Order: sequence, then C-alpha cells, then structure tokens
Amino acid sequence: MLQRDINFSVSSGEILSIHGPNGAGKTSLLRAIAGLLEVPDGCIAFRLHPHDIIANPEERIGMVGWLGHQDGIKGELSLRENLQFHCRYNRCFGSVQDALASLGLADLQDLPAQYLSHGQRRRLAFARLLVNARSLWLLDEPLSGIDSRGKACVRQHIQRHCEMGGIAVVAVHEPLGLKSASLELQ
Amino acid sequence: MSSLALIGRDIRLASRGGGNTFLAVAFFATIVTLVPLGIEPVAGLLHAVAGGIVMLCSALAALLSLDNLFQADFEDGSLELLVTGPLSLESLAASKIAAHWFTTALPLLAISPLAAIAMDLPGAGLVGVVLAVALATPAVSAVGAIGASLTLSAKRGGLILPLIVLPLLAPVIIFGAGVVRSKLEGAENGAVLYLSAFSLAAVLLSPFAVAAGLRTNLSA
Amino acid sequence: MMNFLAMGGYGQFVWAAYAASALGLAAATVLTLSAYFRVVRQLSQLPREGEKPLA
Amino acid sequence: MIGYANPKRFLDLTRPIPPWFFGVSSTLLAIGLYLALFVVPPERQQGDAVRIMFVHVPAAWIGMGAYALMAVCSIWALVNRHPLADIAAREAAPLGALFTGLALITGSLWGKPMWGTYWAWDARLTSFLLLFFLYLGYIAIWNVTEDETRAARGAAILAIVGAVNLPIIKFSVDWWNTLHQGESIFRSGGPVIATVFLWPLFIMLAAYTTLFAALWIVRVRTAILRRTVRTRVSAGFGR
Repeated sequence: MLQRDINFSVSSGEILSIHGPNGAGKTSLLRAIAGLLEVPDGCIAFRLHPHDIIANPEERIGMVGWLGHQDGIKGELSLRENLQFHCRYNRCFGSVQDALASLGLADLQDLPAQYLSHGQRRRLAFARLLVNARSLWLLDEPLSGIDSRGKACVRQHIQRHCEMGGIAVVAVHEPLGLKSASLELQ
Repeated sequence: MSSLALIGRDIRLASRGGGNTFLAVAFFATIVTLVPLGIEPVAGLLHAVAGGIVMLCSALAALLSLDNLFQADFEDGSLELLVTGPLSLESLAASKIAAHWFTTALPLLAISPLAAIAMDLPGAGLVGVVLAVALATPAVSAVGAIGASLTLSAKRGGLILPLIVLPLLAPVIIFGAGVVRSKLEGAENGAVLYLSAFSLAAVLLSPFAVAAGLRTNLSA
Repeated sequence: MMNFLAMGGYGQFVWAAYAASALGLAAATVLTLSAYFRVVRQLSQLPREGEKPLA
Repeated sequence: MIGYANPKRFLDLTRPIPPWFFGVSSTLLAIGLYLALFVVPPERQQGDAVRIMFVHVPAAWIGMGAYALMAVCSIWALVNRHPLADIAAREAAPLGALFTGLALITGSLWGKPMWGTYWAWDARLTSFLLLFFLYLGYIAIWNVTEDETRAARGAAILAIVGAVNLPIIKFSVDWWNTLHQGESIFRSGGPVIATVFLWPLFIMLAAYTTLFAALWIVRVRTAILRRTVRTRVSAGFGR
C-alpha cells in the first residue's frame, strides 16, 4: 500500500533513491510511477517539454525502463534470445552484444537463462535496460544478489545513464552508493 | 512488429517445452481415442457422436494450455515488461491470442484427422472434422483468453477456467458439431457460416475484454 | 379432496413442482434474513465510531 | 471515505422497503396460489399439469431478469467505479441462480407428463441450463479471487461478456434444436395462452418479482453492514 503525503520531483540527470523498511511501499511507489498501479487520489505526471505533460497512466506506461522485483527472464531462452526479444518487441536497436559484454555476461550468451545464478539473472535483467533506451529508469532493488564487482558495474551504468540526461528512480534497502536525492518512506 | 516478436517468442518457448503444447496434444489424442472404448464401436453410433466429442475434446485440450497463457508471464515478471512496451493492452491481448492459436490450436488441427479415424469417419467426415476444428479454434483461443485474464490472480484459476469458459463456448460446440454433421450427410445446414461468424466476432471483440481483465489484475 | 390432490392424474408432478418452488423460496428467504439479522446483531454489539474502543 | 457516503445513504433509503415488499409479495402469492390451484380450470390438452406454469414461468422470468440486472450493475460498476454497484451485481447472482434452478426443476417436472421425459433437450430448457452455468461461473470467480477489487472487476467483465454472448447461445441452441427435434414438441408460434390463465400468471409474476426485489435489497444491505463490521473491527473498535 502507498502511504499518504508523498511529494517529489526528479529532473533530467538526477538519481532519486527511495529508502524505507520492508512494506513501506517502495515497490508500490515505483509501480505507481510506471502506471502499473492506480493512484486514486494523487497525481503523477511526466513533463517532456514545458508544454507536454503526460499524466495518463496508460501513456506513461510505455515510456519507462522497468526493472521489477522479478527478473522477467525466460529460462528456456538463451541470454541473447532474452535480450533480442525485448529489443525487437520495443523496436529498439541497441546492441545486445555490447549490453551483455558490459555486464560481464558475454561468455554465457548462448546458454539457456535457467542455468544462471540469482546475481547473474539480475545482471541480465539490468542489461535489458541498456538495449531498450528509455530515459526514465525505475529500478526495484537493482543490486540485490549481485556480487561486489557486479554492483560496481551496475552503479556505473546508472551514473552514466544520468550523466547522459536520463533519470533513475531506485528503490533500495541498503545505501545505493551513488550521489543521489533520497526519499525516505516510513 | 512488436506483435510478431511476441508471437515468435511464444512459439519458440512452446517449441522448447515452455508451454503446454505437448500436454494439450497428448490429452486430445488420448481422450478422443478412448471415447470409442466407452461406446459400442458401431459405425452409425460413432458417426452420430463424433462431431460433438471432437469439438468438446479440442476445447478442453485448448483450455489446458490456456491456464498458462498469461500466468507464466505474470509470475516471472515478464507481463510487467510486456505492458511497459509499445503495445496497447488490446494489441498485447490479440498477440497472445494469436500466439495461443499457433502453439496449441495448430498442433491440435494437425492431429485432428487422427480423431476422425478413431471415430471411423469416412473421407467427407474427416474433411468436416478438420474444417470444424480449424474454424472453431480461433474462438476457443479468444474466449478462453478472457477466462485466462480474469483468473490471473486467482489461486486455483485453472480449476475454474472450464466453468467460466465452456458455457460461453456452447455455440462453438453446437456449430462445430453441425459442420461435421453437414459434411457427413452431404447436406448444407449453414453451420460453416455460423461457426465462422462466431469465431470472427470472438476474435474481434475478445481482445477488449482480455485487456480489461489484464488491467484489473495488473493495477488494482 | 382426493380429486383435488390427484390433479387429474398429474398430481405428483404438480405437487413436486410447487413443493420444490416453495422449498427454494423459503430457503432463500430464511437464509437471507438470518444472515441479515446476524450482521445487525454483530453491529449492535460493536461500539460506535467515536466511542471508546474495547481495546 | 467518499465511497462510504453512498452505501450509507442506500442503507437509510432502503430501510423501510423490504418489510413492505415481503408483505406485498406474500399477499400476491396467496392470491396467485389460490387462483392457480383452485380457480383456474384444467387446460384442454395439458389437463391439470398446466398449473405448473404458474411457478415455472415466474421463476424463468426472474432467472433471466436477474442476469440482465447483474449485467447492468456490472456496466455501472465498471464505468463509475461505484462499490455499491459491485455489491448489487454480486448479490443478484445467487438469487438469479436459485430462480434459474427452480425454472429448470419445474420445467423438467412439467416436461415429464407432457413429453414423457424429465429432460428433453428442448431449446428453452437447454438455454436455461447454460444460463445456470453462466451464473455458476460468475459466482466462482468471486469465490476464488482473494483481492476484492480484482474479484469485483473480473466478475463485472465476465457478466458483460456473458450478456453479450447470451443471445448467441440462445440462437445456437434454437438452431441445434430445429436440427434435431423437428417440430414434435412445440407448434410453431407457441401455444396461445387463454385469458383465464393470464391473470393468475401476472399475479404470480408480480409476487415473484417483489420477493426477488425484497431478498436482493436485504442481501445488499447485509453485505454493506458486513463491511461496516469489518472496517470497525479492523480499526480497533471491537474485541
């Protein structure tokens, strides 16, 4: 459930990290921003240009780069096929090879994804963001289960994404380790 | 483009055993060949019941894999990703219906001659069975998808799926059996027309209901 | 009287139909009303909003 | 608590209605039964079996009417997101199923002396059987979905899909019936009802309708009160 009286805005180039104990509504807030969850009495809007404001959840939903609690990986498909599908589905042409390589998964790319460890799956899910080229990233615990080298790699990608004008809203239960605005949920 | 990618993915998953294609086909083959054992294998008797049995069995077989149509994507988080893509929920629903048709109905269609042979139907009856299954399955996939989207977050959704879907499919079973009958008797009775019309209407209208069901289960 | 009960030979069907209807309607009425009065009773045992909770 | 305001007004508004409806219904039932059993003469072809009509037709009428009501409430619920509409649709369903069931039972008891069998695959009986199954599916979806909002919307969608499909089901069953049964049971155009039968039938229709309305209102009130109990208990008012 979402708690009352949450107010925030994030602009291009910024990272917002959302903290709070389990059950505080971090995931719900991310889902609400994405347009996956209805907010009966509240308003969430994306401003693309000064006069182009999008508040309708069904329009918002097609604009976010989503990394949910679950990885959304098909075990029967290889790593490359998993990414290639999302690439085609989202009509993007980011390089699957580069994305896999930059997260240290290049050697595994032809294996079925079901052989991956938890941390590797998380990295593969993160790689999806790199091929999809959305400017607003909504990340639910992107670091969970990933080893320290992988964590550094993910942090670096978030940092670079925002330096290039993107936005990242990240729900975390441990400190993110990046310079970011922070929102504390009770 | 996005739709094709999604359909292609589902076909690939099914070909690697991710869906329930094998289950549906095996169920259909088993049940259709076992029915004559419960009936006196007199040609006339089998001919009379063949149409109805084949339609009911193909609907039940398709329902077996319908349970998983959205469930698998819902549980592993893929559905959220599909929804955040460029497709509207309606197009997403239509693509999933098409994917179900390719991965379940098409294999059923391929083995439907087996059912005709098990029912001891002559050439014309075999044509009737294949035609009936071909025309009926789009409606089964479409109407079944409504049930699958509504039972998505239910705990034992698969159990009540037949209860929800089968009454809605009564016209398919009636008209489908009518198609077999008309081919067997060589008499035109309009069943082909009615069945096609029902399938067309189901395929055109049900994506809206499926989208509404998905919206409910994703966002409520 | 016996004539009336026999219903011109259709007695068993007529009376079975009326009995089934009576049973169905009576059961629905009894169940509905008992559920209603049960919840009314429960509500009357709870303190009203604004009063002191029972803790 | 915007949603609560209207259910509360509904409670206040409908408080006096059920006793009146129960009263009117039982009076009409008494008159209707007296006419149906004692006054109406045996029909020429069907004899005394025609008296089954007076409990069969009203049950069938409510069985269909309740589904229509359910579908209208469901549309209202989906369009306006009104919690009262969800409850109204949900509470109509078991009653509709009951009346449909009564129509099936009395229909088959009527069929035995008329057609010589309890269950003829007659078009009307078959359509009603499918209607009964639609009710069961609707009730089932409420029962298996735990989250109440999801259950409500899912059930509403199903009710509307069913309402769209019902005429097609009816058509397919009629078509199938002409294919199989020929003209043995019903003369085309249906039997013409003589005026002596008409008045008692209308009175029974009115009695059944008011009874259904009374039960429906009481059930909706029960559901609202039950929710009030739950919110009060979970808010700490109570043991």
